[in-house]
Amino acid sequence: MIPLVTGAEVTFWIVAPLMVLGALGLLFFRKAVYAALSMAFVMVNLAVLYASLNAMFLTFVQIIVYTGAIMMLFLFVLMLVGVDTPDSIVETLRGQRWSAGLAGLGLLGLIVFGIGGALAGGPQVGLDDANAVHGGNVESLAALIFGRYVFIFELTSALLITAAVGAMVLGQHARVRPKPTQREMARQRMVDYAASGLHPGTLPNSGVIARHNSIATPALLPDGTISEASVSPALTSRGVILDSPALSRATAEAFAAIEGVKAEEDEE
Amino acid sequence: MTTLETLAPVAANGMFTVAWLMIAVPAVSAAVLLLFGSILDRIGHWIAVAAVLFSFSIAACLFAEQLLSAPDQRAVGVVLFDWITIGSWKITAGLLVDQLSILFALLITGVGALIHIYSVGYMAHDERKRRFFAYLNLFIAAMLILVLADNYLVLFVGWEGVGLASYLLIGFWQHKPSAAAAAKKAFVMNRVGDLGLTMAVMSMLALFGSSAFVDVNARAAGLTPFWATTIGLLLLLGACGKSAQVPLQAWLLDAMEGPTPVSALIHAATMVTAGVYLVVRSHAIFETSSVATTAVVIVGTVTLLVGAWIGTSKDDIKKVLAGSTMSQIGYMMLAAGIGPAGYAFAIFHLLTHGFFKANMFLGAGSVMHAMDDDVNMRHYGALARVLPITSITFGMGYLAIIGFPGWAGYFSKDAIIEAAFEHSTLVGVAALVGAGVTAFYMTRLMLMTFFGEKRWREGVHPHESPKSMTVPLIILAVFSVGAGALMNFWIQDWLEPATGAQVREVSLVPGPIGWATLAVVAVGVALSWWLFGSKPVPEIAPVSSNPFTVAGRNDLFGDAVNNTLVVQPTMVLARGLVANDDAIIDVGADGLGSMFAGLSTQTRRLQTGQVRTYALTMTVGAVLVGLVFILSQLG
Amino acid sequence: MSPDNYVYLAAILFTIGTVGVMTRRNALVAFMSVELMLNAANLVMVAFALARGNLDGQIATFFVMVVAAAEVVVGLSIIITIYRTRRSTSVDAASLLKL
Amino acid sequence: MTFPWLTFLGLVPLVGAGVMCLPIKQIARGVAMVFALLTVVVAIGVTVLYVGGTPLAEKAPWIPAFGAWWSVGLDGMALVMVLLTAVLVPIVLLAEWNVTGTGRWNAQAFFGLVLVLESLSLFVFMSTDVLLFYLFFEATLIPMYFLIGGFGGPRRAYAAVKFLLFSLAGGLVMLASVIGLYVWSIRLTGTPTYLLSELSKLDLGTNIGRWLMLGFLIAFIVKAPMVPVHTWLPTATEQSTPGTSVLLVGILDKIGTFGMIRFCLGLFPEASQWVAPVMVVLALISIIYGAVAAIGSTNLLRLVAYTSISHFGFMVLGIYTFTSAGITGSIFYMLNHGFSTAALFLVLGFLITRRGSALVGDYGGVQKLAPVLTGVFLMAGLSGLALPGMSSFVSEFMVLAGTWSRQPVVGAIATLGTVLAAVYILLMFQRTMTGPVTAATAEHFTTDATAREKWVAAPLIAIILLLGFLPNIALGVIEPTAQQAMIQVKVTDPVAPLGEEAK
Repeated sequence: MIPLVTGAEVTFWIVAPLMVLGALGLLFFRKAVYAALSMAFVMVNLAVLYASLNAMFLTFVQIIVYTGAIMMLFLFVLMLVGVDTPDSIVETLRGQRWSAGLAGLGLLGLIVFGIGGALAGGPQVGLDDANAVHGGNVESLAALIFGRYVFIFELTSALLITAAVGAMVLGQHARVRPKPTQREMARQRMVDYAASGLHPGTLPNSGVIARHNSIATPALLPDGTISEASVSPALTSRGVILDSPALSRATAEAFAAIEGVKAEEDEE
Repeated sequence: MTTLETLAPVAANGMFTVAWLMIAVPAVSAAVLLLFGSILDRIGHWIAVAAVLFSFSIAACLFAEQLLSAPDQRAVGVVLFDWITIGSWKITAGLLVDQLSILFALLITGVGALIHIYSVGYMAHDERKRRFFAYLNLFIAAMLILVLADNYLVLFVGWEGVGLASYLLIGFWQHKPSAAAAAKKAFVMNRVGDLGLTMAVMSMLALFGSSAFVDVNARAAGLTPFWATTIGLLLLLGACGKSAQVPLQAWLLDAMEGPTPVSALIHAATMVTAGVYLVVRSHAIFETSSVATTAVVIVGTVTLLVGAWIGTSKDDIKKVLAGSTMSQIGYMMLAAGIGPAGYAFAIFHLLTHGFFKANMFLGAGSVMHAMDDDVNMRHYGALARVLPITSITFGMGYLAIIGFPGWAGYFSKDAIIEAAFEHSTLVGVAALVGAGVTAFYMTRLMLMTFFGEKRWREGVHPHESPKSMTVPLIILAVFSVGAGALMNFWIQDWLEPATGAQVREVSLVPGPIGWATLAVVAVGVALSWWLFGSKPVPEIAPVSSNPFTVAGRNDLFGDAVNNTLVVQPTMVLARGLVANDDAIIDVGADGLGSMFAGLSTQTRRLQTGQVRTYALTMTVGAVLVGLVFILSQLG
Repeated sequence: MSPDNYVYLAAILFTIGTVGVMTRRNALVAFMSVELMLNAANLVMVAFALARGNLDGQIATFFVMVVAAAEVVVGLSIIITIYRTRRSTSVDAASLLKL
Repeated sequence: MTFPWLTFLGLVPLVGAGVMCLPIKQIARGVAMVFALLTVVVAIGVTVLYVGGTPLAEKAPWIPAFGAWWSVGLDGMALVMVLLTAVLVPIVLLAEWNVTGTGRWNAQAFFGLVLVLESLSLFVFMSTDVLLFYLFFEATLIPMYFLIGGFGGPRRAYAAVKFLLFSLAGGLVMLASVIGLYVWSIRLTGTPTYLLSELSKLDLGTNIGRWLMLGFLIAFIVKAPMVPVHTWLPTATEQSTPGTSVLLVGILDKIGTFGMIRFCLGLFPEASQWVAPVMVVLALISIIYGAVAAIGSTNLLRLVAYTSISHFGFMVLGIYTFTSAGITGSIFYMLNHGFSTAALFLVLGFLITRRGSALVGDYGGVQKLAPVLTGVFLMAGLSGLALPGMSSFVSEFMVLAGTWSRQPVVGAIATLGTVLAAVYILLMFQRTMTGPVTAATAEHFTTDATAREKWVAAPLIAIILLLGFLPNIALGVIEPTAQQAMIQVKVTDPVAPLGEEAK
């Protein structure tokens, strides 16, 4: 007898490894953006699983709310706070990694052998009857949400409003001291200059003129070295600035060429 | 041992129902004087005098009524109110006006009234005069409670009350540190005596279920020898404290820091004799224990010698008299200890002593008044001429105390000496010697004060005291002369129902012991004349290496003994305990606290602030909890 | 098909989420790990809804999603606030919960 | 249902405390005084009802799962303690009329806290449910902690914490016993109960009874301070204001001896007899230790605290010698000690306010400049040394006589305490009040007692004298409680051996 293989099973065995891989990506990608993307991947796969589990409504909610809204919010915040340094490989807390792994394994064992073992078996009923009552999955869910769970549903609305208000309050940037006027800022600059020789003028522009049109191109100082102040520190920290020796080499070559011509002219 | 038929007191009627006014009026007067403040500054002392006179008149009326009634109707019980009712113990506040207590009441109010009047003159210039009279009234009230109480617990109220009054009056001049210290010393040593009385009363309650005199007297015969002796000794301890008997004698000499009328009233005539009253009142108990009576005799004998000894070597006129008081009370104790044969004489001597000693103290006060409050006899001399009334009245007292035939002391003291010889030759000889020594030091006092040459300090101009002082002196002098003869044939019969005393033959003609006493007294007087009358008295006490003199001047080292044995160890212990609290218990408690604080500091390190560590801890915790659940399911 | 496999898968995802919370220093990633744990729980509920023929599991999942949405909004606001004051999203930097 | 008088009585001061939270700084003290006096009136009303025989007990379910009831009631002992509390509070308020503190610790806060404390104390004494009692027992610590910690000397924070920790340590041990009672009431009867009336019927068995009793007893020993767990008291009184000390020593500490009679004797008679020899020895140690340490104290407030330790020794002695005189005397002692210590502490407060120091050495010759204060001080002191005529004499004598009738040797040792009492009181009086007027005294004692101070002292001294001469007023109320305790412990008074046959 060939065991009956259902569509759901096939889906599971395809999707499950992908989900685990995605989740592991969350663990191991050093850059937050990659982690977020792999997370989004996991969620989409989860939506697929929902679909195979006869939860059509949740499938779409998963894609729209989770993948579409929540994960995008994550990415958005990621951009806001700067996609700065990736996590360094060095763990600062001694023994945190292996003990976390150990604890994770313990937890896994506990769930699998404890809870999983206890739940295994039991009848396989299927949702057909339940869905049929109101003529479909969405209708049946609606009947429950607006029927038996309406009170909780209303409460969640309150929760969402509270969350929205809370986010606004937190996002509000309360100014603790009055905004400095231009005069004050100018004076402060002079004071800083007098004190520590800080350059009082505007920062130099980036070197977008000659060969590249990216703001990641640092400006060159007259001696051929690059000016650190000419590019955004965010770019610097992200490591996307163009290779400065390469830039300065071109200049050096240009100078050398000029020098060479001059020398030839002198010889002549 | 005679088993006593103690008569139950008859119920009060007529005048006796207001006997409580005798106590209440001075008490209220004292309260009024204290509470109403300076409004009464000008007339306060007359209120006090009036109150005491009122009490005296009531006492006199009661006495008259007793005299007129049949002998078995003379003891009257006055029930006032239920004081403490608890379980089977019912302690009633009641008065017992019987033959014994009425004599005391008369003495207290009579001598008290005289001394009040005397004080009006003596304290005329003291700015706190009103308070002084309030305290005196308080004393009168408390002393009357003491002698009129019909049970031991109420007696104890008066007992401590007079202690308080004594405390307040000894320390009346509180600005003098010595007076304050003396007052405290008196109170504390009295408390030691009170310890005995308290325990005696508690024993009575435990054994008899009552502390009333009637019940105690009726049931004392049933006591086991152990308890009879114990209660007797405890009562004796109480008596020793109050009457300044050895070994609790040390406070009386210091008590002379008080104003002189106080010394006269409290520390000579009335309060200090309360111990004798207690012993006589408790005769039923003492008669069941020969050990206790023997102890009383020993205490009395020792004290009469010690007091006399101290009297011989003091230069302070009041301290000589104080030593004399101790000595005379020793006689009374001795008499009380002898048993039924001596009770009446103890009381007899108590009364006569009350008169002549009060007389002499007041006379000493008059002398001090004249000498600008100088008490050193070496600064006196030849005062007889400038203080005629004082010197004559003092002389009457002097003759009375040395037992000059016909004078009061002659009757009472000789009777005691005779009774002592009947009891035991040794005690009799001691009493006889005491009489000689008494004559010696009293003669010395007379010679140094009133005769010889002037040794006055610069700027002292002696003058006779005002009328308010001399009149009481004269009255007391009269009693010093006549009281003995007046009561000699009467008092034994009178007291017989109350104390069960055996009536002895008394006569005016001295027996062999009487003659011997007179001879000893004469020797004492002559010796004193030879030492102090025939040659000038040095103005500064000569340094003496005579151990008798040194010991006498230092009160036989009583203070030193108390200090070494009691005061110093207590103070050391006190400091030790306070240090113990600070150094051991508190350090222990604080150490326990710091231990936990240290433990907390260590535990606090777990709180790293690292969210990820917390997460790890949570996870491990969750796993552990889950494991426990699973394992418990398996088990 | 029995829910066993789904439970095992959810367990793996949940554990990975837990380990992520414990090991990742970037607050955002740690937060995503929390979301992963939530999703793992959701998966179990949906799987059991099918197995038991009861829609309540799906309803619960729905509510979890709503709550997660609210939580994310607030959580991210907090992360932004922290970033604004400390110029960092590292959870190690915000170790102020100690004396 | 009849009017719940007892609950009402307890709530009156609590309402007052609530009013104290309002911003009424100007009239706060007056309002607090009105509430305190109102409590006195209600307490007197309750007394009248009690004496008249009206049943006052109230009972309403509180936590049925634990068998806990809101159950309040009065017996003689509770009644006198309630009266003591009600009377002392307005006197303390009057004495502390000018109390000052820093910041939020102003007079209004002080008065409010005192009223809270009064309410809680009243409920402690009235509770007839063990859990309810425990709740209020611990709750009293809170206002007292703030009263000590908020108002007083420089080391008041240390004193407050010390007080709190000692009391809490005792209280926690008691909690274990309270829980134990719950468990055993279920085991023995099937339903949990915390009602005293029902718990006293339980037969707990020897071992369990002893362990549970010890839990209660330890808490009460700490509370009543007995040597060696007494050191929190001198520290607390030294650092807190005299008014606080009065409430602490006069009322709160009485819960210790109160609890011994009501809970240790009432619930665990067998165990109480078992522990009696130890308690008697501890009491003797406390009597002597407290008295001797008082002699050695150089700080007036510490001195009075030590005298109280000695007095608490007497109370415990009276309880654990099991005679009706002893127990009655002990309860009466609680009442008298409240008044007499209050007088002593408050007069000391007046002195310290003037002199600015509590050290014995800083005084001297005060009587010359402030004779009225001196007089009041002397009266209070004499009450402290149990002079006959003062109420404390009656109680002390009854305790001693009761002890003597059972154990004469113990009685004799305890009587030594009376001599030491004379020493510490008179030594203190001598050193502070008498002697020549020192320069410092002359500088600080410019006024004698003010009218307010006289009004503080007058009622206290009047009560002390009244109860000294007519103690039967109180004894009649108290004695049934003592007899009840005797019956519960199953002992009878020793019969006077010569009492019956001679009649």
